[in-house]
Amino acid sequence: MARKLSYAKAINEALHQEMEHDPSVFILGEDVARMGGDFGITQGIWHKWPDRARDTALSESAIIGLSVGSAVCGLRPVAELMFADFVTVCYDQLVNNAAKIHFMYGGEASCPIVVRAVTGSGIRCAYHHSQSIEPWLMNIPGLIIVAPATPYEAKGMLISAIRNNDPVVFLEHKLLYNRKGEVPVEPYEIELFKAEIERKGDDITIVATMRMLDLAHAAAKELENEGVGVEIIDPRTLFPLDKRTIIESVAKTGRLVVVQEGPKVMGFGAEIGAMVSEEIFEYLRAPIKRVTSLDVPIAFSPELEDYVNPTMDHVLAACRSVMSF
Amino acid sequence: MARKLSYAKAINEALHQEMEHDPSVFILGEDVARMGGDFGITQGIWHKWPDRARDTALSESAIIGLSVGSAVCGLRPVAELMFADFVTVCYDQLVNNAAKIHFMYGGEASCPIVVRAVTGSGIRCAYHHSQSIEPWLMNIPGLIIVAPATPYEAKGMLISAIRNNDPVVFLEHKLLYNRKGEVPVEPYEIELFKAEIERKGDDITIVATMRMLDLAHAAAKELENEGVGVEIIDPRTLFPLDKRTIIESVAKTGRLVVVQEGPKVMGFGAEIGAMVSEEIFEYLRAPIKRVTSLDVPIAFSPELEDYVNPTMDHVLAACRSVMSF
Amino acid sequence: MALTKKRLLELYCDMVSIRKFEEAVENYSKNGTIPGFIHLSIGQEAAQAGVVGALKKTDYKFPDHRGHGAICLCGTEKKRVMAEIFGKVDGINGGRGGSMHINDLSCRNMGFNGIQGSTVVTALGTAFASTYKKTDAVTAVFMGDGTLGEGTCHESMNMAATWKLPIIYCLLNNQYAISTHYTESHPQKQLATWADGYEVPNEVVDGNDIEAVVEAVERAAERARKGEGPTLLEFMTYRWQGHFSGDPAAYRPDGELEAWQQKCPINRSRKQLMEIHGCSGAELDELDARADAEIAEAVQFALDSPWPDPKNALKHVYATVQVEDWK
Amino acid sequence: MALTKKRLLELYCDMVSIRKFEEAVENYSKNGTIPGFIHLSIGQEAAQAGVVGALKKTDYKFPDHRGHGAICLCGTEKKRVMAEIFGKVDGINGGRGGSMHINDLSCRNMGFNGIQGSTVVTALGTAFASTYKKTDAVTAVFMGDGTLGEGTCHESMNMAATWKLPIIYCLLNNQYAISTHYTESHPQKQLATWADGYEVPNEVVDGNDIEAVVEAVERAAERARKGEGPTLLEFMTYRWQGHFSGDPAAYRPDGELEAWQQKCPINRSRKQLMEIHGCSGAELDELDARADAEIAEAVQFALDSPWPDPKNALKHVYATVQVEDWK
Ligand SMILES: Cc1ncc(C[n+]2csc(CCOP(=O)(O)OP(=O)(O)O)c2C)c(N)n1
Ligand SMILES: Cc1ncc(C[n+]2csc(CCOP(=O)(O)OP(=O)(O)O)c2C)c(N)n1
Ligand SMILES: [Mg+2]
Ligand SMILES: [Mg+2]
Repeated sequence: MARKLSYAKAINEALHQEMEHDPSVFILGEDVARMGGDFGITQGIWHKWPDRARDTALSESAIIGLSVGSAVCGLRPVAELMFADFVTVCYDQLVNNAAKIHFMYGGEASCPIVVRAVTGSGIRCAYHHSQSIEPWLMNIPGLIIVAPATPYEAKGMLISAIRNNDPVVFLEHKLLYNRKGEVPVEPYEIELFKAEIERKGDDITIVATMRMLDLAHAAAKELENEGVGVEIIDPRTLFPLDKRTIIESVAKTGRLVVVQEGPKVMGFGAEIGAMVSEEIFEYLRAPIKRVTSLDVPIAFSPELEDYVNPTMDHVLAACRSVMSF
Repeated sequence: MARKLSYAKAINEALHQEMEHDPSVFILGEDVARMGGDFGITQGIWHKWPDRARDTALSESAIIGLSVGSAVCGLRPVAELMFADFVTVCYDQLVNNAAKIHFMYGGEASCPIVVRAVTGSGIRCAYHHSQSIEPWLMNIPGLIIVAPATPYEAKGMLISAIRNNDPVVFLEHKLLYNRKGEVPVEPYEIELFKAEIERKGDDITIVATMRMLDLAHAAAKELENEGVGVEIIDPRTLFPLDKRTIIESVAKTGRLVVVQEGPKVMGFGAEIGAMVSEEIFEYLRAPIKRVTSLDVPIAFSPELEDYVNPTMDHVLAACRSVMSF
Repeated sequence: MALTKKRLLELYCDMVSIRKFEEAVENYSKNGTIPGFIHLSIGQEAAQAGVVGALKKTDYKFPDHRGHGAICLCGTEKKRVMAEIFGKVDGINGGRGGSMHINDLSCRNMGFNGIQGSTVVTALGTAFASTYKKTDAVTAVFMGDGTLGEGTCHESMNMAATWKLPIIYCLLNNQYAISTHYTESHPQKQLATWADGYEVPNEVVDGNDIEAVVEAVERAAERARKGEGPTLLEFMTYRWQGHFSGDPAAYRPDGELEAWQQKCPINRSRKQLMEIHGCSGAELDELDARADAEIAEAVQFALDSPWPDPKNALKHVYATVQVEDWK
Repeated sequence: MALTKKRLLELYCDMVSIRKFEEAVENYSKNGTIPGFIHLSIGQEAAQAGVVGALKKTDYKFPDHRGHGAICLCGTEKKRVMAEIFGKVDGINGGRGGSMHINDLSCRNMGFNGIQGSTVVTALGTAFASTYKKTDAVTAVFMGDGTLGEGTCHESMNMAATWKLPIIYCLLNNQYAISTHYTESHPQKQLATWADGYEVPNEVVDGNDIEAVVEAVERAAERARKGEGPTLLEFMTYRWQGHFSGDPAAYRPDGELEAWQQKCPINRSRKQLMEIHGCSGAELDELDARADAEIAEAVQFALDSPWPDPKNALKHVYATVQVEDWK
C-alpha cells in the first residue's frame, strides 16, 4: 500500500466509494454539491450522482432534521456542517433528535447519519470558526464522536461511520487536510470503538487526538533520548470511549498525560483523567496531567491564537513533571 | 431570620426585589408575564410592571438574542427558558453570542443577562424534559453556571446573578421548587464563585449540587454512625468553579466522592475528579469516585427513571469503597 | 364532494374514539395513575381524525404533543398506546416515552419530539426520502400555533418550498400556546398567510368541521403527490382543557370555552349524520358505546400491564453499542 | 427628493473610501500579511454607504461579515479597523477579532458574529432597548441572501413584527451564498416578499443606486421611529470578488461579473455628479486621491502597529473573573 493521499483526499475517496457501494447514501450541506464543498472535500460527487448531492440553504437545523428523518426511512445521509462551530445552531437536532431516535422508537428505528464537521483552531479565523467542539457532544448518550488523525484513519473510519447504524459526528481537523499518508485504494473499514496504540512505551501514557498527536510524537522522541519510554494512544472514537485500551496502558506505565486542544475545564481530558483515577488509582505513580488550550475563546491574531494552544514544550514539561514526581 | 419560604417563592421574591431595585431589570420568556410562568416563578411581576415583563413566542433564540442585545445597551434581562433542555434550541446564542460579547468588544461592552432554566429529572417527563444540562455549558469560557440548592441560596444567588456583569445560566431544579427553608426578607447577595461547605468531616469529601445534596446528607448521617466523618461541599457555582475550597477539603480528607445527576461520561464529576487528581494527587488516599446517573436518555416510566438516577445506597457504597480502599 | 355516509360514520367513530380515549387519560392522570403531565386534545378531534383519515397508510404522519388521537388513528393498537401513556412494559415503546413520545414506524406514526418545532424539520427527511425513492408517500406534520414561533419552521418551509417536497404542514390553531394567545406572539391575522412569504399555498380551514378538514388535506395531498410541493393548512379549533391536564386555564376570557363547546366537532357530525344521512340517535349511541368498551379495554390492558424491568432503561440507547450498567 | 450635491458628494467619498479600503485589504491578504480569510465588499459600496449614511450616529448598526465599509462609516477610525484586520494590538478590539469581528460600542457599530443569522436576533435587543428607554434609536441589521436561510431570521422577524420593534432588515442580495445562487436555496422570486408573510413592509431596491438606497432607508427609519415597526429592504447588488479573497468563483456564469461591473455604484454616482451636478473629473479625481492617501495611512498604521502581547489572549473573557494563566 504505497499510494499516498492527503487527509482531505482520503475523505473524498471514502465518500465516492460509499456512494458507489450503497445507493441509500447521499450528501447534503451548504455548497457540497456543485462546488464540492467549502474545503473541497465533496468534489466530484455531484458530477457523478447529481440526484444524490444537495446544496442547501444556510439552514443547519433543517440539514440535520432532514438527515434524521430520511435515515429513519432507511437512507444514509452524510451531511456537512462546514465549521464544527456551527453545531451550535443545530445542537438540538443532534442532542434531542438524532441521539435519541433509536431509544424513542424502542429500537424499531435507527438513525444512521454522519455529520461531517471541521474542528479546531490554527488558521486565524477567530472565536467562531476555531472551536474544539468535541466536549459539547460527549455527554449525550446515543451519539458517536469520531476524530481521525491520519489519511488512513480518515478514510477507514468514515466508511465505518457511514455503515454504522447510529448517528456519528465525524470531525475533521482543518490543519490536517493537507497531511499525507498511505491509503489503500480499495474501501476498508476501521473498527469504530477501538483506540489505536500509536507507539509503545513503558513509562508514560499520552492520550491525544488529531493534531495533538504531533506534539505527543515530538515529545516522545525527545524523551526517548532521556531514556523515558512514551506510549501514545489515540482514542480515535472519543465517545463512546475505548476505556480498556487506555486503562491497560496506564496500568502498565502508571502515568497519564492527556494532550487536548480546547479549553481545559470540561475538555475530554477531564473524562479520561477522572476515569483513570477512578478505575486504576492503585496503578498511578504520579498525578494525571492535562495539557490543553487555555480557558478562553480563540482570538484572531496569530500571537494570541498560538499562545492559547498547547505546544510541544508543554507536553514535555508535563511528562517530565510526572516522571520526576 | 425565622421566615420560611419555598425555593420557588424565594426566586420569585428575588425577582420582585431586583425589579424594584433596578429599573434596567426586565423579564421575558414564554408565559412569564401574564400567567407568571409555567412553574409560577414569575408571578406578580407583570401586574406590578406591565412594561417590564414580556410574554414571547416560542422563539428561544430570539429570547436570548434579544437579551444579549439589550444587555449590551445597559439593560439587565432575566430570561426564562422553562425546561433547561431547551438550551439546545438557543445553544448558539449562549455559546457564541452571550459568552463572547465581553471578549468581542475587547472589554468595552458586557453582557449582564440571566437565563433561568429548570433542570434535572424526577417528574416523569421523559428524555426531552429531564436532562441535566450543566455539562453542556461548562466548556464555554465566558459563561457562568449557577446551581442553588436551598431557598436561601436561590434568592441570594439570583440577586447576585442579576447584578453580575457576565451572562449567567441560573439553574433551578424542578424537584426543589417546593423545598422550604429560611430566607431573609431583605435583598441580599451570595458571592457567586464560592463553594459552600455544608458539613464538616475528616474522612471523605462529597461534592454534590442541588437535589444530590440530599443523598449526600443522608449518606453522611449513616456514615457518622460508622465513625466516618463526611465533609459535604456544594460548589453552587459550577463554572467557573471554586477549586480552592474543594482542594482544601480533599487535601484534608484524602477521599473524594462526587455525586452528580446526569450521565457519568463528561459530567461535571469528570472535571472535579480530574482536577483533584491532577492538583493534589499526593493527598489522595483512595480513588476518586463518581456517583452519577447512567449513560442513557431519561426514560418516562417511573421504574426506568428511578433506575437511571443515583440513590443514597450508591453514595453509601462509593463512600464505603473509598474508606476500605 | 361531500363525504359519503359511510366515510362520515367512520370519521365520527374516529372522533368519538379520540374523545373517549382522552377522557380516560384525563381520569387516570387526575387520579395519579398516569405519571407525568398530559396534553389533551378534547375539542380538536376533527382536525386529528380528518388529517389522518384523508391520508394513506403509507404516508408519514408526525402527530404533536397533543396527538394521542392522531397516533391511534395511524394504526398503533390503542391499548399499546394507552399502556405507553401509563408507562407500562406493553406500551408501544416499552414505557420509555410516555404521553409525549409515542413512535411506531410500522404504521408510519413518526412520533413527537418534546422539543417544539423539531418534527417540523424531521418531516423534511421523510418527505425527501419519498422523492429520493420515488414513492408517492406524503408527509403530514402537526404543529401548534405557538410552535410556529420556532426558527425550525422557517428552515423547514424554506427548504420544502424550494425543493417542492411533499409535506402538509397541519397547523392546529387552538388559539393558545400554554397561556399566550396566538395574536400576542404572531403578527398575522391568520397564521396560514405566513406561508405566502414562501409562495406556498395555504388555507384557513374550520378545524371543527371534519368534512372541511378532509377535503383540504385531500387537496394538499394531491398537490404533494403531483410534485407541486408543500401546503400549509391552518385548522381553527380550540382545546377544551388547559394546556396540560390540571391547568386551570385562568387565562381564558369568560365564555370563550363555552362558545367553542357549542362548536363541538363531534356533535356537529352527529347532527349531520342524523339530519342529512338519516342515522338514528340510538344507532349513534351504540357506536359511542362500542368506543367506550374499546377504551375501557385499552385502559384495563394498561392497568394490567406490568411495569418495565428497570434494566430496560439501558436498552436501545445505541443500535451498535451496549451501554454499561454499573449498578 | 433627490440628494443634494453636497450629500451625494459625501456619499461618493464614502463609497470610494470603501473601495480603496477593500482593495488595500485584498492586497495585503493576497500577499499573506493579513492572517485568516477575508470577505470583500467591492461592488456593494452603495448599499453599505447608503444604509449607514441614511441613519443617525445614535442608531445601532450591525454590519455583516462583508462589512468593513459599513464598520468604518459608523465612525470607528479606519486605521484602527485596518489594524484589527491585520491582527495588531492597535486594532479596535486589540486583534482579538480580525476581519469578521469588529465591534465598537462607542459609535454603535455592534459588530458581526461569525455565525450567520446571529446578529439578526441580537438586533432585537438593541431595538427593544430603544423602546424600553424611549429613545428614537433605530437598529439596522445587515444580512445576506444566504443568511436568510437561518431559523433566527424567522424568530427575529416574527418578534419584531409582533412587537413593532424599530428594526431595518438590510438584506444585501449579492446573488450568492458562497457558491449557491439565491434562487437555488429560496423559493421566492424576490427575497423581500418573504416579509409579506409577517405583514411587514418590504421593498426591492437597486442596491447599486445610492440615492435609491438612502431614500428607502430613510422611509424605513421614519416608520420605525414612529413606532410602526420593522421593514425589510432587499438591496440587489453583486460582489465582484469571490466569497472570500482567493475564491476563484468558478460558479459564476461567464459574463455575469462583467455585466454587474457595468453597474458599478461608484461610476454611477460619479457620472451623476458630473452630468447633473456639474462636478469636473479633476475635482472627483482629487477626492479619490484623498481617499487613497487616507487608506495608505491606515495601512501604514496597521503595518507599524505591534503584535499584541500574547497574554492579552486571557483578557476580557469575563467582566468579573480573571481567567487562570497556567503557562
Ligand atoms: C423548544 C420548546 N420550547 C418550549 C416548549 C414548552 N412548550 C410545550 S408545548 C408549548 C406550547 C405549544 O403551543 P402550540 O404549538 O400552540 O400547541 P398546543 O399546546 O396549543 O397544542 C410550549 C411552550 C417546548 N416543549 N419546546
Ligand atoms: C450558521 C452559519 N452557517 C454557515 C456559515 C458559513 N458561511 C459564512 S458566509 C456564508 C454565506 C453567506 O451568504 P450571504 O448571506 O448571501 O452573504 P454574502 O457572503 O453573500 O455576503 C456561509 C455559508 C456561517 N458562518 N454560519
Ligand atoms: Mg396552540
Ligand atoms: Mg450573498
